[in-house]
Amino acid sequence: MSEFNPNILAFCCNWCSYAGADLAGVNRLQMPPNVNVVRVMCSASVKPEYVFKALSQGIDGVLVLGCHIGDCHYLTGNHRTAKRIPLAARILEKVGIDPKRVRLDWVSAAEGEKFQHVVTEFVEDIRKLGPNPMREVRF
Amino acid sequence: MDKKRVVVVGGGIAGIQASLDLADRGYKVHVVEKSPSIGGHMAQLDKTFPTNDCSMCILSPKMISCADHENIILHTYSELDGVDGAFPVFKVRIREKARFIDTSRCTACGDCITKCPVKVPSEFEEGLSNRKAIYIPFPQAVPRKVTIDKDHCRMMTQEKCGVCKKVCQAGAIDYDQEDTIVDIEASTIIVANGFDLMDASSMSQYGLGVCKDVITSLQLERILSASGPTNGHLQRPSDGKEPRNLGFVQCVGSRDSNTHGYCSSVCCMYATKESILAREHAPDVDIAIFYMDMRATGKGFQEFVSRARDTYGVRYVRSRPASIQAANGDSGVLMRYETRGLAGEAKVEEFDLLVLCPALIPSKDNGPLSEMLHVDLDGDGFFRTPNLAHPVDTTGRGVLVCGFASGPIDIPDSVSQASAAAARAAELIEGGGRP
Amino acid sequence: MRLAFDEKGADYLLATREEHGNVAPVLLRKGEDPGAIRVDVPYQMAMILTKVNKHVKDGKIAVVARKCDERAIAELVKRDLLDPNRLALIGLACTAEQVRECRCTDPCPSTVDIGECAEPSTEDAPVAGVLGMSLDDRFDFWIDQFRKCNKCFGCTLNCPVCFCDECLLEDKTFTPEKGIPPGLAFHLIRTIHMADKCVECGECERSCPADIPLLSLRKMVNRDMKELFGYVSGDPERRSPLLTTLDGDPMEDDMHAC
Amino acid sequence: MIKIGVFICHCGHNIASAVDVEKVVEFAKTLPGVAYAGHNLYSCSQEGLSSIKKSIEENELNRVVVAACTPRTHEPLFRRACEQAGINKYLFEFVNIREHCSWIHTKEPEAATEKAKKLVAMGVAKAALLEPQEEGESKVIPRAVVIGAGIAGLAAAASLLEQGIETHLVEKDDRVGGLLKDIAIIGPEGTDSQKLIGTLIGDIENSPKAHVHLNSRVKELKGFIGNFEVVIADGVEESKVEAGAIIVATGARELRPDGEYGLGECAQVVTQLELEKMLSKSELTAKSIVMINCAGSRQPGREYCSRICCNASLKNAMRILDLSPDAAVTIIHRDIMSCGTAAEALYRNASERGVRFVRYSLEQRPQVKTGTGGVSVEVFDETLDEKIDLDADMVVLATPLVSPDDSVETSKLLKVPRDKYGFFLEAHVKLRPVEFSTDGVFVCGSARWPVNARECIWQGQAAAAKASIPISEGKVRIEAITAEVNTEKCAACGNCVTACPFEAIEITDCDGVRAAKVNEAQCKGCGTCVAACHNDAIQQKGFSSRQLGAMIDALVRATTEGAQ
Repeated sequence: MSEFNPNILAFCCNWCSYAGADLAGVNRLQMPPNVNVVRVMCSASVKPEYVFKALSQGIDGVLVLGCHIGDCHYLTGNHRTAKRIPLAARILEKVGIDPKRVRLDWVSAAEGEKFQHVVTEFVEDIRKLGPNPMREVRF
Repeated sequence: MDKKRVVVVGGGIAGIQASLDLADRGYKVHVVEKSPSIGGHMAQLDKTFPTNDCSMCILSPKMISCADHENIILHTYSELDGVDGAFPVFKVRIREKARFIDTSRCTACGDCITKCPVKVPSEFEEGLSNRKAIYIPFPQAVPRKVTIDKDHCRMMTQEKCGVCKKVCQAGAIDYDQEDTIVDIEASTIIVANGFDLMDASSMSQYGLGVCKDVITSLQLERILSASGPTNGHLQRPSDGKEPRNLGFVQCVGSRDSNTHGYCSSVCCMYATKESILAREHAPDVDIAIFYMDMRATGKGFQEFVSRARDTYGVRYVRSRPASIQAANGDSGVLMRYETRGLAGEAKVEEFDLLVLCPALIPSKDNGPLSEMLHVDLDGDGFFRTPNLAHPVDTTGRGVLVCGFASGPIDIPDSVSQASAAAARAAELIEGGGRP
Repeated sequence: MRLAFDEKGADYLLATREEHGNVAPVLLRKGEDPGAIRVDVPYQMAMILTKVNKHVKDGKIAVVARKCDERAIAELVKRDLLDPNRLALIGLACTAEQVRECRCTDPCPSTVDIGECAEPSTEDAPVAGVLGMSLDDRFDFWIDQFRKCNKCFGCTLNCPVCFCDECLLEDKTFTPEKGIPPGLAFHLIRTIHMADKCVECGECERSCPADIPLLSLRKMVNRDMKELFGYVSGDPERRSPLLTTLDGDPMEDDMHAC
Repeated sequence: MIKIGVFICHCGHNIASAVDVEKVVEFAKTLPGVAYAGHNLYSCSQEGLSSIKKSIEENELNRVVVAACTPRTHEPLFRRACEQAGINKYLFEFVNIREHCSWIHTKEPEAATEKAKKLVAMGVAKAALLEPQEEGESKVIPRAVVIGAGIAGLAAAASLLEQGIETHLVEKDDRVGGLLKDIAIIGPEGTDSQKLIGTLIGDIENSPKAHVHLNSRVKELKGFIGNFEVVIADGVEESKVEAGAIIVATGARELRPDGEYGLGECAQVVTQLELEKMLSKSELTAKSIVMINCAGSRQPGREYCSRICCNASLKNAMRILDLSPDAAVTIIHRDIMSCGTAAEALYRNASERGVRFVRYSLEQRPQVKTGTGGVSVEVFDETLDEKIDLDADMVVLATPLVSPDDSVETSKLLKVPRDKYGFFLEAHVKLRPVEFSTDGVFVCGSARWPVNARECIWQGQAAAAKASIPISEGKVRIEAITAEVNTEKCAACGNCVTACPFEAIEITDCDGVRAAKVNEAQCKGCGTCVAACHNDAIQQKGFSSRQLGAMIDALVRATTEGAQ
């Protein structure tokens, strides 16, 4: 059987992280092709429901990226993100899903390298965790 | 007359930016571009330093906005025929050269182009490939209309052929079309007619035109371009082979008191860019850049040079070549140069392909244009801007300049200078303009 | 009765009484015959109150409330869903047996009008059990539990702090799995919705025909809320940390007519 | 009936070199709702756009997906094309397969192609659920605020005022002029800087629409393009200014690398700015002067070239020779960065006037030896290929401009990004040099990157041009990405009210029905409320939970099918 290729969903805020991802592209920073980016206006608009939905349907990991605290284009939007996503991870842990399958991080518009680093590292972590157990579960 | 009307001479990136800013500001703008399409030299570039952003990708949207803008009137394939009056009322006469095409009918389907029997070296491709006598200069041209080059069209020169007229289903061909004269009144005129590339074949020591495998940087730019003559494959002219090594010669005709004393400002960086791209297209090619000072003064430029040196293994050699001649046989180039220092020695190195970075010189139109506008040129032939408080003001009130026409600058500086020209025009129109 | 109408000066009394052998909630007007009032069967008074509120637009209502009712009411008041000025609480202390059943750590109402406070329970075997499992076992455990779910919505319908008329778990946006059982997302989403308001009344677990240990899940997440944000649902003073900034500032919040 | 058109862009080789575009097209054809799928060499070319428009009409498409580069630069272009073809521009969805795919997976064409398929599937799934939107409009307050009264800020303010736009100029110092305050002559033309500053501030103060705030700082900044609310504090009192646009011209400062090359330890070692002060007070006594360029720049940790230092050295070398023709000036440098006509001429003249140029390398930096009497500089001359000693009675360090310490606060205040050296990061380095990606906020001068006076001035004017556009228009369109409430579903729990960072939501009571209500003008479209709502009663236009949910489903589907 071929090696496990994680299927990862990423939410990037329009103003910092998505721009950071673009910068990574412009600088041709190479990274594993497992991360699929969804553009949202602010990381705070990422409903924990999306995270749960994705993981319950077998997505191997979810990445939520926003502006650094204090730099949020919407003043304090990401303050909410900073609390919702960690809680979602704790809840996953309680039902036996490794919380490392969810990662919240901050990537600014100038941090192409950081985007590359976060993506590469996250893909590696998920590889180590193996496939999402939900892939095998049929309700 | 409507004083909120501006004439912009030149449809390169500077002219385009100035026009867009003015048009968004609510002024009517007439863009006078001598070639059949706007876009200027930037349209010829493959990528732009230091981000290697695809040049056409970022330029094309602006070209199209120009064409779409309700406040912008494009006069392509046109030139200034005469300017009378003075600020705040210039009487401007624009000559729209005959394309011998009814542009309202032409759909740019290209049937005429396929059928045209006459091949002409393509200006856009820097002579590396041919266009036809009836042509669209490049795929993303704006406006997308064909033009008949009357100096090469058989119908024009020998009164025979007429194939294009036969095949054109739109009935757009009109061999009898004449130039149209458009008279307008404008309050300010912005000169943005860019630069020409110095003809380096005039300097015999560089072997351009003698050795097949000596080319100009702008030719390499086309060779590297996906939509260029080699579809982006790095090939040398003599035998179409992928070169094993590649040399860049900086300051060809610039920083040279015998030709042009000034520094063209962009060559160090585009040579660095082209060497990175060449390596991406042909990973094994070995690259050396022969330079005097590595001028990397802009945002991200030094990092860009380090990247070329450290990641792409580009050799930076501080030296000016003594002589360049064809290597044995038809292909390749022999270059003699001295390494610096007392320990310096004379060296001979063979290159499969040698790229010259010639001086970027004032447009040959600057002479007549400056006379027409009653403004001065500086010693180097660029438009003079003596007043530091108003960097885009020429010596003539209401006549502004931006981009390379004011002296050697790169694209971001041309763009900001173009916006500055737009601001200055607005100042003159709204407030009379502080002297 | 006297307590409600004379001491607390209420116009209504919301309590539970026996009728034909069943214990059900009843709203008594002042002076009405109370009948066989019973307080031994736990009932979600907060939930009943929101329903009563829709019909009884004015007058003060006295409610027989356990500590969990009191905290649930606090959550609803914070959200402008109940008017504290129209409420009078008659504190009812749970019996030791009830406290044990709920593994209740905070059984004593702020004022005890009926009964005597039992000792809060100290150990919680079910929660300890789940937390003792390895991640994989825990996963298998919950999947087996959730497989039993027949999507009857008993847990939401009887929940005192579930205030939506229409639950998003009913449509397919987040829980596309067809039919029954509803799949994992259903339970995860319900869990996070409860995270900042569950008062651990245990009604969801009692109402669940499939005996899914929902109270344990709630309790574990409430511990997380306390660890992460030092927040305890039912605290009348603090707004949910999930809605506020890191320094805990909520935005302005007032009512306007349109 | 939904009829989606999918257009995949080659972008020359930019995408096609890594992504098998034809394969992606074939895949797109199999996706639900797709009525047409095709590809273009350059979708953004006039040819590409007209082919898109053509197939919209031919195939009666009512949704459009373009898979190309980034929406951050090209979305407006394709939206306009849709409008021209008669489709509401909010029925367009952009998929990024260049920056987010071909450019970052150049070596893995197969994986890149598979990923492109997933991204397209997600885009199509969202497109199917897109709804037409109407844009709101908001007025623009005809007033600008310029932060910083250095030469760039002065030029910006002067230009705005001459264009008839009321302008507030905020300067933290007690005098205007910024770095030029201490500089007498501006090279290479040799302009009198104090005269220049005088003219500009004179013009400004003569304008009835000018408000100059000295010793002042911007303390708070709220709002968005057209409607900023700026609190200006001058230590004594605070004033609130409403403005339509903001220009950042906070400049840079000269680095003073104390301890390096004996700076701060030895009186004879000074920086160029200190030399400028001496020259303007004509206090210079030194006869033999050695200038060290790139002191603190173009080295690990501060890799950049500060652009203006070489020319400062050249200019001052010439001025020294003007003042005392018998002086000996040596410039120790790594490269002389005299770009252009005037600067290069200055370089030429300097060598003709006998200024000595010695080239050193990063590996062998000059050593300043301080002894009794004078100082001496030991340097390895690259050209002579030997170590030489230069006696001097003054050593001048050409140090780089660095971003001012308070630029961190400025960037937090305005929510605009900075690069790794702390200079402000413009919207696009090539074609949007004086704009931020935040609408209505602009940047000019050395706050963005070290630039000379001439560049500062034209950049100031450029920023003024950009700021004048919305102000002269009088209105800006509000993108239709605001939140909307489904009052049927809304339980009036107030979660959204508490969560909203802009106090744009309130609970209203319309004849007994209590529900949340969004104030369109105040809503910035962040969607924070959306994530706070428990029963999906509040949604963000263009980012509804159904749309994003569909993207997740599509990703799952694309993967499981891909696996089989």
